[in-house]
Amino acid sequence: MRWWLPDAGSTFAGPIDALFLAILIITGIALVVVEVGLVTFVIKYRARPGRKAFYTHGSTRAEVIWTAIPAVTMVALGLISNHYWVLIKDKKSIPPNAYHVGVHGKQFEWQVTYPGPDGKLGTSDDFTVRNQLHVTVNEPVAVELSSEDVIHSLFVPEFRLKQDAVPGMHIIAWFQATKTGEFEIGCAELCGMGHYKMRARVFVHTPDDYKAWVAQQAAGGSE
Amino acid sequence: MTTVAHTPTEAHHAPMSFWRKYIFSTDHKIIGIQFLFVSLFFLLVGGLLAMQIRWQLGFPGKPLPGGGILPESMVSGGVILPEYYIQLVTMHGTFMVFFAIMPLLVGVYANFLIPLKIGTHDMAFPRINMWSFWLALLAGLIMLAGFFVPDGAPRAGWTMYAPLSARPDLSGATISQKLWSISIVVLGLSSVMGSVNYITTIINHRAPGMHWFRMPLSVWALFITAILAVLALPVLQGAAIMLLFDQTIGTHFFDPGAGGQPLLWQHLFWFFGHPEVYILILPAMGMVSDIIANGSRKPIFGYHSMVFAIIGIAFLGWIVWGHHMFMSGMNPTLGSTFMVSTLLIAVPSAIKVFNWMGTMWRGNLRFHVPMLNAIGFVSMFTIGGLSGIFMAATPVDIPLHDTQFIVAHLHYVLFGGSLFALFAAIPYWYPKMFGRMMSERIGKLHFFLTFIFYNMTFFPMHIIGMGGQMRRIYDPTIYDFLKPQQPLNVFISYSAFALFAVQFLFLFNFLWSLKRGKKAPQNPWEDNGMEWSLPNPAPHGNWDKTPNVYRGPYEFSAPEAGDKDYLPQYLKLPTDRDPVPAPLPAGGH
Amino acid sequence: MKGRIFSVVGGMFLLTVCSKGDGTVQAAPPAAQPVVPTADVSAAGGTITGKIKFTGTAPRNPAIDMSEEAACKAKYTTTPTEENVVAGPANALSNVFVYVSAGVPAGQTFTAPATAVVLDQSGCRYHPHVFGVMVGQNIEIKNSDPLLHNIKAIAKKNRPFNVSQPNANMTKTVTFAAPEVMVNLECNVHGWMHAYVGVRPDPFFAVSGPDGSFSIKGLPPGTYTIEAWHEKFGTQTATVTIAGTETKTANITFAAH
Amino acid sequence: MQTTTMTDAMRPPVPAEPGAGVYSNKLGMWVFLASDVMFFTALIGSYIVLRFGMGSAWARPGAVLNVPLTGLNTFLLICSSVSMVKAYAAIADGKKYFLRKVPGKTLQDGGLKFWLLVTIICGAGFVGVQVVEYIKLVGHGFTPTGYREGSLLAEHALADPVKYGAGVAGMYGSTFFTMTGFHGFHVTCGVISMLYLYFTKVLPEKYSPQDYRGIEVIGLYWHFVDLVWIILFTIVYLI
Repeated sequence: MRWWLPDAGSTFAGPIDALFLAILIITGIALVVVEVGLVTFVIKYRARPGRKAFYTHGSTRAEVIWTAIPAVTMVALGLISNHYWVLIKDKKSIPPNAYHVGVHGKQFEWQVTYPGPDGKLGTSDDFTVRNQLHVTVNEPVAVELSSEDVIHSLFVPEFRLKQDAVPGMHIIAWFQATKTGEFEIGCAELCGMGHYKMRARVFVHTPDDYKAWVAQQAAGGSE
Repeated sequence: MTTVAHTPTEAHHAPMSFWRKYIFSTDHKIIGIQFLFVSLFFLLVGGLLAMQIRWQLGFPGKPLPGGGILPESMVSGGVILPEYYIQLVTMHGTFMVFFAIMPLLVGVYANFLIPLKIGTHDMAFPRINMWSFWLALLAGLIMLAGFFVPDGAPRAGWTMYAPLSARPDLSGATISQKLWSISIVVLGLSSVMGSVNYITTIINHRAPGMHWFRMPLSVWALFITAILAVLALPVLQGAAIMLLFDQTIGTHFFDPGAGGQPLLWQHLFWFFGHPEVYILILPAMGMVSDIIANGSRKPIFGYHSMVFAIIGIAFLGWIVWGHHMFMSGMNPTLGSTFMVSTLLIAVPSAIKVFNWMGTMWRGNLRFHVPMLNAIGFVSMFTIGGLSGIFMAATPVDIPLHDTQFIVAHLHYVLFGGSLFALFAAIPYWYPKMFGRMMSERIGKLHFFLTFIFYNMTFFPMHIIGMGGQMRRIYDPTIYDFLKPQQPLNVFISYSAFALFAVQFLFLFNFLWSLKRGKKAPQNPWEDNGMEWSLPNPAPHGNWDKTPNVYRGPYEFSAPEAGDKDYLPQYLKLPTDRDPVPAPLPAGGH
Repeated sequence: MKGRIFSVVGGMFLLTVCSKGDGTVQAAPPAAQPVVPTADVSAAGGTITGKIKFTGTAPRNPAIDMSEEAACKAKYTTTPTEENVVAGPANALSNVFVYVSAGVPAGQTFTAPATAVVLDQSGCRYHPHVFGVMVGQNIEIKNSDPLLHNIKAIAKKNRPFNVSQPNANMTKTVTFAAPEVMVNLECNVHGWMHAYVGVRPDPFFAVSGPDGSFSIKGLPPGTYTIEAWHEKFGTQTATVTIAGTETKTANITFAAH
Repeated sequence: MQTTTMTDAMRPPVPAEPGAGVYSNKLGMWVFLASDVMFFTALIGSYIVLRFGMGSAWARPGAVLNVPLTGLNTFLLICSSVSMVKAYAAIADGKKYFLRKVPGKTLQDGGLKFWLLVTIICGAGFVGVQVVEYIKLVGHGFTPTGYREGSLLAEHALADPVKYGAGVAGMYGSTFFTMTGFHGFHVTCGVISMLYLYFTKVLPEKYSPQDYRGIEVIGLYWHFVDLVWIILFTIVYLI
């Protein structure tokens, strides 16, 4: 049973999880204040014979307080969030040394195109593998997303990576895996009856393993 | 230009036939009641669909009990098929949003309450009002027809993201996708007709003395809602028309193959869709405000700031639509802007929650069923509002977007919010509608069971969403990372079945009380609203003579009230002077 | 600490249900192509038989990486391949759909046989890979894999359909209403899965077997054009004249590009 | 001022708070027009986004569409707006009129009857020209899905792809027919409403300088439709 976010598998997980925790604490405090307040009032001010409610139309000071506190909190939260948002999603934040792979969504599979031995996409030594994204650990990877038919969304929970693949658009998402292993890819945007079955896998290799895998693929497949 | 003679209202018409009185009625109260029955029916339909969704998520691959009656195109050997599953999620969302919650809040209570609460005889345009109902019913029936055409219901989610929705070869549904578009165009027409009525009535038909800031918050909320609807629905209509053309005559507005833009649909849809979210919650907030003041026997805390919070939410609601599209490939800089505006919505929402608490503070709380549900609303809406902050903060939205976390969030707002408000509003104004009271005992039982099962159903969805379970997936168990939390899915499903079962208590209470409920006294809740100056149920035309309004709506426990703890708006104290009606506008200028 | 935060929820958590439990499907690797039950025709009449061959070297069938579907992979002892060109001994070509494209008197109608053609999805491949049916004849689509297959029919003259079978042993019966050579069937979940069905108004069609041979029976006397269709090599035609109940041979040779 | 007997629907039938300062029908029309503004905003906004999101340029103005004819049509619609103002003025202040005096009739009645008829004819004429335009365009091969294969325009587009926006003809057709079509639908609705008023209210002389709300409300709608057309004409035909 899992009660938290999935295990961290990329460099994004650190700030995102920390921000998640921070918001959980802030909202948790607000929730406790409201719910405890409600329960207290329900018990304390329940109708009893001979009591009469306190006749008041409100208090400007109270209004100012509970306008200002959420406003300040939200603006602060917005500023912090934006800092990480820009680092993760902004086009300028994609590391220049990132290794580019193409991911093409299609009802209902992910076609992953690798740059081949020359390290460049769009050349003749590219090769395409179905439903398998192989990357190197600790190396930034830029995923060039496209779609054949409808909107898909590339989702790797462990990497905190999610980006829609929109037909007619060329969108780049990047990540840097921090541990080797095999992770699952899902589709997070309803794309038809096989939406749930757009399951693919990411394989995070050590640099040597990755080279070996590329060499094997270039030699003609996975036999 | 002095006073104008009171023209006779329709109060003394000759008795009408059953058809004129209950079917083709132009009486705003009857239209409200018509909306109530129709939208409760669609609420039940939506609930039935939800149960099938929960069955599949809890027990994937197991035959649905009673699934044998469904055609083979939907189930195979009783097992829900993936293509039927996506029809279920699509139609559950569509029915609940467009044909259950929206008409329940706006269709029922804007129609029923506005003239009663502002002290007028009917809507400004009663016949347009009647058309608004019939068009809404027509739209609902067109939508429902989707289940009975070849290929079954629409399959692209209630948000109908193009190009999946636009191309039958990709979605697999040909006719019903078009029916969806047509139905939405008709519904938009109905909504605009209704809203023009509400806005005009509130601006021009308030009884003498009903100043803007003497209007109950329910009327304020319905007024602002109508403004949102009148401006938002046409945008959806325009989008739906373009979608319909894509589906039928071969245009390519949303199909990238010929230069169309899939994101254009999302922008148009959510430009409508976010105001729509507030259409679905503002009336609930307004009615809950009325009920909480009544139950607390205290004036609403910070009436003016409540009004400005409603206006603030409505205004901000127009500039946040992009927060539905953080992962869509939209320019990330736009994402930053939308994040800030979205986070700011927390401010007026917080003002409202704290003001409700302020109203209860030092009150003399009466726990009648409406009040219980209203308190339930406040506590559940708070969770829904707070969970929204997670997704408003863009980086945190990345793992949570389009997972069960958002499903939990929106159900906390729409079920915990809007539906609890309706469970408060329906029994509260039931005596005004039918002249009888709903059973308090069943009502309380229903509230407590609903509250428990509701939280058992929707709270764990947050955790499942954090674990990464995507929305609208047919079978989570094929994913290794989701398998560990499948027991929680099973738990949610059992809770959901219980939650659904409990709603039959409400249905029973509602229907049984129509004939067998206790006869209602004239002012059963000892409330201040104008509607309680009338007998229950109120006659056609409401008042014989337009009433005067002497004070604001929340004068509970006012010192002038003497030994009573309420002071109705219509009650003339010796110190009160009659308000002077405004001069009438001339025939032209 | 994660556990602590949600311990409240954990307390609520009472019910667990084990919802797993599909036995592994045993089915042996499909070695021989099941013979397609051709239309039921009277023994009377002539017969056209022949062998389908090809010249040149057959292209290699790409290997299928089934690692994502363990249940399918387990049905094979060697790496499964696609079935684009299935060659037999001496360049015999199987999976060729042979039918009479001209010569059957217009206006003559044939009733479709009552027996259904079974299309089995097993080991993430279609069995048979190529087959023919008559207009109105039932096709029983069966899923022998414990996982989702969808069957999308890409047809021009017939109403396209797209149905799915998420569980093992689900069946679905479909028919085609108009003659069409060929209707493509594909599974979008497993991009390598393709099947081709020839829909004919008469029973005069056959699919070449592993040795490349085919046989069309029950033809009344007349001159016929037969057409052979192969998914990679295109079509070839031959003309055959039948008199009486004789058996004529028509060998067809494709060229591998 | 002399008391006038007001019809039931003429004014808020009951005393009320100061509202918008106008009678409800007019207010309702304003609200409806606000709603209609949003409808056209959705269509026009989509047009702008789609057009400028295209890789290549639209067909040059005038290459496909008959600008002079539509310019004339625009003029017709503007004339109808002017005549609508005249009709309104004729009934509202009773000073402006056109027709000669008819014994026993007020001048205003004649003015209203005449000018509203002019408006109806201009409006119907506009729709008629639009229908003719559509038929001609489709005949040349301009359809909502682009240039029909083998048509005159398709040939032109092959010969001069830049002038005819060959690559983007589909979207050009889609947006053109959707926007102008829905505008035409609005004009048609307006003409039908005016005809209805003409036969039920204007000819039976139900309006007076004290009550001419139907004319004012339909006038608002008519001017709005006219305004939308001027925007559409500019962005669809001229740019």
